[in-house]
Amino acid sequence: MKIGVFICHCGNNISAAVGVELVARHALRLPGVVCAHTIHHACSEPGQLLIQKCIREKGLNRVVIGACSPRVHEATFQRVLVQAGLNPYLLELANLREQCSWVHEDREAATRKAIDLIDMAVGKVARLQPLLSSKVDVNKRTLVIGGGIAGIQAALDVADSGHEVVLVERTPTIGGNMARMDKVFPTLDCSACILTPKMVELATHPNITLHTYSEVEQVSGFVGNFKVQIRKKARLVDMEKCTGCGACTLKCPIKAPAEFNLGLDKRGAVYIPFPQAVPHIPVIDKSICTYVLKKKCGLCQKICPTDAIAFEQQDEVLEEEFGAIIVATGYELMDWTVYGEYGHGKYKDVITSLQYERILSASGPTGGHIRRPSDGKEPEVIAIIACVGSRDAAHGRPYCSSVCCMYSAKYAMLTREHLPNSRVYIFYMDIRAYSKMYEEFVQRAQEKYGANYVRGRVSKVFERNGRLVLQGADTLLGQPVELEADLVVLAVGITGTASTIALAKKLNISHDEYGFLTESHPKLRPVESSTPGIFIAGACQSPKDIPLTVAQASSAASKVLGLISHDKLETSPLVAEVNIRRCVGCFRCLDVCPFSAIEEQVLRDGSKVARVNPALCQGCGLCSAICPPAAIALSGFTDDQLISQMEGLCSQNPV
Amino acid sequence: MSELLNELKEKVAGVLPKVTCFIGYGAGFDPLRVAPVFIRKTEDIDRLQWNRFCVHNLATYLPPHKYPPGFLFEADEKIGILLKGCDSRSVVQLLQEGIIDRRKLVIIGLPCWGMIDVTKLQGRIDINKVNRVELDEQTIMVFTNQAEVSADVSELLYDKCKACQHPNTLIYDEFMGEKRELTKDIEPFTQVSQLEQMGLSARAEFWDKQFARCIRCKACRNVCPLCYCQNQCLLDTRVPHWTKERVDAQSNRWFHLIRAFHLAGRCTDCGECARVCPMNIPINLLPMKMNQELFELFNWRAGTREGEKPPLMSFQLEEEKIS
Amino acid sequence: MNRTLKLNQVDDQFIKQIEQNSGQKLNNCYQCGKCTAGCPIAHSTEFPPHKIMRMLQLGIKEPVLASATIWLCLSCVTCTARCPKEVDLAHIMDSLRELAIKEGVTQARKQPIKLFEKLFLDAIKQHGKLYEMGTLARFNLLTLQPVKDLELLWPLLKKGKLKFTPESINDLEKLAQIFKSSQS
Amino acid sequence: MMTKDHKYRGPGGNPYLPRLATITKLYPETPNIISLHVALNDKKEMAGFSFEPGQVAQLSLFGAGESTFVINSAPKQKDYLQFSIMKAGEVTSAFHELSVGAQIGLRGPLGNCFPYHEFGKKNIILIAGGLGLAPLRPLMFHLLTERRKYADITLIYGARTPDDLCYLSDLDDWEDHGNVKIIRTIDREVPGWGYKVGFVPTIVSQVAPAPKNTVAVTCGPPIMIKFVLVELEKLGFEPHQIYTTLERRMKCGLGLCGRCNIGPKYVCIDGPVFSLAELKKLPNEM
Amino acid sequence: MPKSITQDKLADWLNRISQKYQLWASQEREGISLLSPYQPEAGFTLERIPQLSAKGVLFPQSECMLKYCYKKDPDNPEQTDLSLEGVEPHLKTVIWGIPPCDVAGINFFKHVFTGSGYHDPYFKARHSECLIVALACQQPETTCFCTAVGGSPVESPGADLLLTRIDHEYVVEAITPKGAELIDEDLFGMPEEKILKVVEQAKKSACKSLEAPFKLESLPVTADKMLKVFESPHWKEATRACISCGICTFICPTCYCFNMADEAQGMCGERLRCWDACMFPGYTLEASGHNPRLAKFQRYRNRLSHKFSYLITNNQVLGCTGCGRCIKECPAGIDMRRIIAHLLKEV
Amino acid sequence: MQPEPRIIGFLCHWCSYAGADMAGTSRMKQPASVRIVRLPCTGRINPLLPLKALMDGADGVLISGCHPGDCHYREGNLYARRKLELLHRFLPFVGIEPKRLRYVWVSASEGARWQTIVEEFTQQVRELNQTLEGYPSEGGKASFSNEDNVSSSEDKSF
Repeated sequence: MKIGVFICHCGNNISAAVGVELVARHALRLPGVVCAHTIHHACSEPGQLLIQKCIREKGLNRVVIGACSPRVHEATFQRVLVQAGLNPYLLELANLREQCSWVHEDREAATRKAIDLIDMAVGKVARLQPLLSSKVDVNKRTLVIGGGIAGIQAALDVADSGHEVVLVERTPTIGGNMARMDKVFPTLDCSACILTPKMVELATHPNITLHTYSEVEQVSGFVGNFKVQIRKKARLVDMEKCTGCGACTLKCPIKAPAEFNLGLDKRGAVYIPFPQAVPHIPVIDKSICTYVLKKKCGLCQKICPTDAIAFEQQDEVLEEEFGAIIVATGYELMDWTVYGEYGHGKYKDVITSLQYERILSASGPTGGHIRRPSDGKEPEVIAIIACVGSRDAAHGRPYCSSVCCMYSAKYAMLTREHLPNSRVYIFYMDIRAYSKMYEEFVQRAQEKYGANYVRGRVSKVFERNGRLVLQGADTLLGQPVELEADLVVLAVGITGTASTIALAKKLNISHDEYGFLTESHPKLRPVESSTPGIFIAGACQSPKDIPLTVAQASSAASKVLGLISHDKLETSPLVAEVNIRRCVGCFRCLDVCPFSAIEEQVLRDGSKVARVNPALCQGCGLCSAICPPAAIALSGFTDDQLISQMEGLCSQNPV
Repeated sequence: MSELLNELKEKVAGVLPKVTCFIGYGAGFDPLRVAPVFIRKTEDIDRLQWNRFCVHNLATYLPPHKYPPGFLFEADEKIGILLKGCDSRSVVQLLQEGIIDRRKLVIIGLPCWGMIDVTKLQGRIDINKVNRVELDEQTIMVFTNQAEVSADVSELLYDKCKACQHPNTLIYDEFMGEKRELTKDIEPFTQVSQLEQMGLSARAEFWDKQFARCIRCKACRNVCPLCYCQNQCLLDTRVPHWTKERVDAQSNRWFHLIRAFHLAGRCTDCGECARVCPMNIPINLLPMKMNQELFELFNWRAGTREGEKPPLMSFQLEEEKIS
Repeated sequence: MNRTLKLNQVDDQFIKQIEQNSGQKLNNCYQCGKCTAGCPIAHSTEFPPHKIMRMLQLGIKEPVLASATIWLCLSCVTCTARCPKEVDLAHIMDSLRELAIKEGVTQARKQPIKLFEKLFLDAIKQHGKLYEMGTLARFNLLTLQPVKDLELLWPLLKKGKLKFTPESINDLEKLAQIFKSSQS
Repeated sequence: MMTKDHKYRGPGGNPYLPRLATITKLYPETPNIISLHVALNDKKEMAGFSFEPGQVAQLSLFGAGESTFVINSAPKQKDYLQFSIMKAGEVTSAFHELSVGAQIGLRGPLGNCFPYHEFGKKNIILIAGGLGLAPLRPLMFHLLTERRKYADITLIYGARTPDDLCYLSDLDDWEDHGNVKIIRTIDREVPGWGYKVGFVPTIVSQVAPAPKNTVAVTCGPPIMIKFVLVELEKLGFEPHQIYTTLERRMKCGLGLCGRCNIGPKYVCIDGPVFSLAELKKLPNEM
Repeated sequence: MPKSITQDKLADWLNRISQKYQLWASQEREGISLLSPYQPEAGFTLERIPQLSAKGVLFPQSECMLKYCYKKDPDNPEQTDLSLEGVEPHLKTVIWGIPPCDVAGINFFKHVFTGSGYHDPYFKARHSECLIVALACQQPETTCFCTAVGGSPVESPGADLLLTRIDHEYVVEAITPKGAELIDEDLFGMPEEKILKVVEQAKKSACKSLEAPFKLESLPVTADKMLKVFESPHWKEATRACISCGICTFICPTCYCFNMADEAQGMCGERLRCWDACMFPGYTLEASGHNPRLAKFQRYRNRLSHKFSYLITNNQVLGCTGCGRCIKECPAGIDMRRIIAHLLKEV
Repeated sequence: MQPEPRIIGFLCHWCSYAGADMAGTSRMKQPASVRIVRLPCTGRINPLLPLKALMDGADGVLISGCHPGDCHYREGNLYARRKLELLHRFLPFVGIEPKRLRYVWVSASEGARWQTIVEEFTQQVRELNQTLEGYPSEGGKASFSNEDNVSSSEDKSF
């Protein structure tokens, strides 16, 4: 063991408060220390060269540097070791600046502490072992899950940089919720006008493979090397042959509520979800098609000019490999029927915001004319109730859905444009219009479009004389109010989806209780999931409007590009390692590992022990803290090293 | 008692064809003691005993980790076992930890009225010279060549039995006799509270004295059904160097603290560690204190609810009782 | 006032009238309350200014016209000066007073306010500035409460805040012109 | 054979006390084996230190502990003793961290030795695996000093991979200058390996040395020894023709601490060298 | 000639001994009797056999064998010097009031640690300056079987003094001259003739009360027989309940296995020898992971074979004094008497 | 004057160690009492580590991690909280003053909070040291000193 100790003056940042010469002299008394020097600036070139010279000349095999925080220069000094031919993990830094000289005034006390810190570092460094980071190949393909605007944007960004992308969409078409929208705030431009070109671009992009009507079934592997099983559900329509003429959809005698229009109208058993759908190819709903169920009908098959109806088609499971995954599974509206007070689905004219989007949409069930569902009449008074399923702890939705304020204002404007004589009332709690041009948008709704904002939640909606009566309050006035309305639009809160939760389990990424995916760090790693190599974009992470969704999607794409720009990934060697001789197979480590990095391994004698997948391990050390026989150790922070570090403090001679 | 014993023998005779070995109690070296027996043949069933001395927690023989397959049982052996209420907690805990396989276990359960702590007779009579014992529900008469003494059974019960919370086997395939109802609520952690009436330094001194006696025979660890690390026990290793070789109060204390922390949330209060201690150190108090705190913090009692995650293996973002 | 307010029965006419008379968009008010926060009389009135605004937005007519607020308003214009949405609230108050007078919504209780206004304006007309002593004395006598506020007399005098004799501005001519033009 | 009166007395007559020694040279033998040259600090003691092939010594690294290693330098080598240490437990790992000049403790020589004086005029076949060559190395040196006394000498030496073979230069030397037939083998085929491939016992059966007028000495991992013994007996070797050295966990090296026994025999004082005939008399407790 | 001392004077006697010697006597602690350094205020007891045998006085559970110190000169940091210091204990000791089976244990140690092989200097130093006062055992416990292994409850060769209690009086026989020196005339009297007769009587009945659980033939035959039953399935059968703890070995008067380990404190430290137990699974575990005695029956077999065979072969001494502690304290109720008896019947 | 107490700090790398650095960067003066052991996460803390520190003679142990919910590893500190709370409650049972152990949450931006915590905790430990209250044992205190603590006393009982 040959330990070299280097104490940095850091100009006089350290030496002003710490007797660095004394500390260096003390270090020479410690076991294994063969040289100790002070350096003016250890991080400077001369400083680095001195350290390297000592390593070479004295044959040092461990290095302690007393300087600034390891958060500042650990990487610098690790490189110094590497350049001198030493393993970079044989280094221990003692923080003599941030945690000593800068915070202590009493020179003697600071020097004594510095000596202790060096004792501890020497204690620990003596137990350090060389560590080798392993390298894994990086697969350059990217999987994007979800074909809404987030998925589309992310896929295009990655594909545009020349990398291969596979996009998997659960429904028969891409477009997601944005495709349902009529106009979008804050500019009120047409959603379809900005979205459909992107959809087409995606479908025709040479680097993108699109799997609609498909689901991710199983995911294994780790960053750079994911293996994914994708189930392509049988459309029963041959995508090669079909020209998308839509003749079949017109002939189909079966009718079912149209998902795309949220049940506001019906579609056939063979249908194209909406006119701009991509791919523009029908799908047959196996659950209602009488041919599928009873082998009767088959009209579509008869009428199809290209013989594209393929009842014999089976689900197909693809096995693909990817280096990175972007999850962009979007959102749903929460189940508002828990609000019995709002009519429980009893009143046809109490509708959700997304339904209203369809009613407003020119391609929607009413052809863009505002007519209420019950009798098709134009409503005169339209009430919008905000925060239905948002900011409501009692219904388990304490968070803000963040877009309702904006689209409520949008509805007010669009409604007034469609029906200039209508009155629009918006029952709200607060207006959250924080982004660029948003506040102005809301103001415009009030000032230019005469939207009536009533601050207060509606307590009840009931029917009286054929009209819907809203019982509310005007908290600004401090008075209960009542409104008779013809159409009530609920600004229903946004929630994560059950299918996202199921997917999160497959991907082993974490999600919160509402079904939103959890980012790795709320501020600094907002698009990384908890699992390396898996990124998140859009409303599957939290309620989000379109601009933010697109921004996050591009951000996720850039993270992916950063990842796959490497041919090999170096995994940190500061990961847990199992000493299989000591492991007794209690698997407590497996239970607590937040990253599912631990698995069972069966030894030749049949006994089961734990094994760490170093590519998945993040090095938190929970496993080694819970392992009773200390069989699993976190490299760089083993019990042995920490004990030795503490003993360094407890057993050495004072000054 | 004798009725139960007969029922037990019948039950075991019924169970034996299904298992390769039945673990029960048999005669010990004197009338005050019993010893675990491993019944493999029908003719051995008569060796079984059931009396007020059957204190051993037989669950300790179950974890395959403790005894490598082939040395106590073969890997595929199905085992029958007699479990008292308190002992069954150990089995539940072992099942919870995934250490034993319920399918390879046939459990005979019964009600228990508490076991006699023969050391409580010491002082009234030399228990190492006893050659005859007469016992009924309430009274015990003990004879040596020179003396005899009679005592009230309820006074002689183990402390754990006096604080018994689970008089009936919690998990079983067959149950003998009628379940015993607890007549009143008993504070389960009395022994802990007694010690806590001392001041801080008095407590330190108390433990110093206790641990000074410890000879580190490791019987406390080895008898514990939850201590199944065996060879790999942290207390037997020098890398990492947690424990010191020297046997003195300081390092003995450390030895027992390590064990207590390894049992935190897992100890089922069977008290075997204290029972087997040849130096009469109340070692069970350390894990029992953990149990008390874990009960207060998380309403957790190890070995009473299979399938529930132990408190130190789980968390809440907002902890109800931790600020 | 605590009856449930029926939003459907909004007095559109009233809203239009006020908006026209004052030249203000009532919907521009977003109820931040800064008007009330700065209003010197807000503490002593049933409907502080922002609430008046809210009532106007909802077309609530009678209570507004009958409220003391519109009369107590000092026209100090702090509300207007500070409104982040540039609503000229003082102007709206004027319009409300006008409308109230026009519609005859003046209750007995409110008489002294009118009287006070008259006496106040008389003093200004006469001196070009306020003659506190004279105006107050006349007001108290005319409202048959001669000893009202008498306890304040000595402290105010001592501090030189009150003068027995009126002071006048220099160019009373011009003032007379202003009055004249405003009445025309 | 070594007699028991050749006892290690220790400083002050305390056989538990090591003599102080210095590491004079240190070099890697394989990726996890190092060889050390150790010289007693007392020059006189060093000069007077004599041992027989097969004997062991206890090396102390104070703070880490003491461990038993076979002395594998030539018995004639008087200025240092060589030991080879495989990284396995606490003590051996600590030894791997040492540098030249490090101070250690040494107790020895301990144990018995190979009965080479009974080997005269005989063919000698040495069979070793991995670091099992260490005990045979001093024996080989000794045999070569009196090469004419013995008939054919063959060494079958195997390891897992070419990297795990120890004392490579010695092997060449013995082959080139010592009139020793050397058969090298590794467990599994590796490109560029010009010698045999297969486990040592298999190679023994392939080479099939004739038992007549031959003694076999084998050392290596327990499992290798076990199967080599089987092979040798199959070839017709009598138990008294076969010698092996045993490894057991030892502490005191004096027959007192009581853990290295096989039946009534202690590996530390009655061994480590045993003939198969002796072993057969002992309870089967390998 | 035997002397006698009355019970009330024992404390005085002990106080006097403790002036000149380190005196070990039994003390009552937490319901067990423990041989401890004598402190007048703590008193003493002769009521029960001490929980642990007396071996710990001469062979302490942890004992410093040597101290070492690495020293560094800051001016020459690459050189580290080492100094060693052996620690040999020299202390005049009296062990007082132990039963003959424990004295037999010390005799056993003498054979093994200072016999024909290497001598143990630590034991030797302690033993050479140690006097033993034995107490005849008149009411053996249910686990006692000293007579079966060649001992006697009432005679104590190897002791320096032997006490026999008759009511409130203790008759003291000096076995060695050194022992006689412990008898201070003023505290002792001459026992009456009839008392001496009572002593004889009591001794006889004590011997009679002990039933031998097995009969041993000569030592070599025993050694041979035990070797022959090495492969008996009974070893496994009889030790199923064993929990592999160290109670039987630690409380045994003859178990002497030990471990040596260093404890460092900074640059200095000590080499300790601590009791070890062949019943621990890790006892023979090698660094390679190989364990020649992996199963508990193998360890138990080794322990009893050691006592009843190997020690006879190597040291001509039987490794059991019949104190019965291992039976009494076994957490699993294993009774070695039954096992020996069973095995001896197999051959 | 009594020497400054010696406190071992176990700090997670991501929040609290950065917070302590932050205090340094902002020159927030503190008593020179805490010697910090950097860990990746408080989840790495086996309760035996702080316990050993106390038994080996540290005057106090200060543990700090990310605020609950902010763990870099998602949940490490949440496990740690349970273990440390248990340790804290257990200490007095074996005669160790629980006030010698404190666990806190300090984020990377809370340099000032770290400073306050160090000041408070140091003061608390200073007060305990004055009475020598709740040391694990007398031997504990000594092992920090220069004394050659290698002992050979053998007052065992048998």
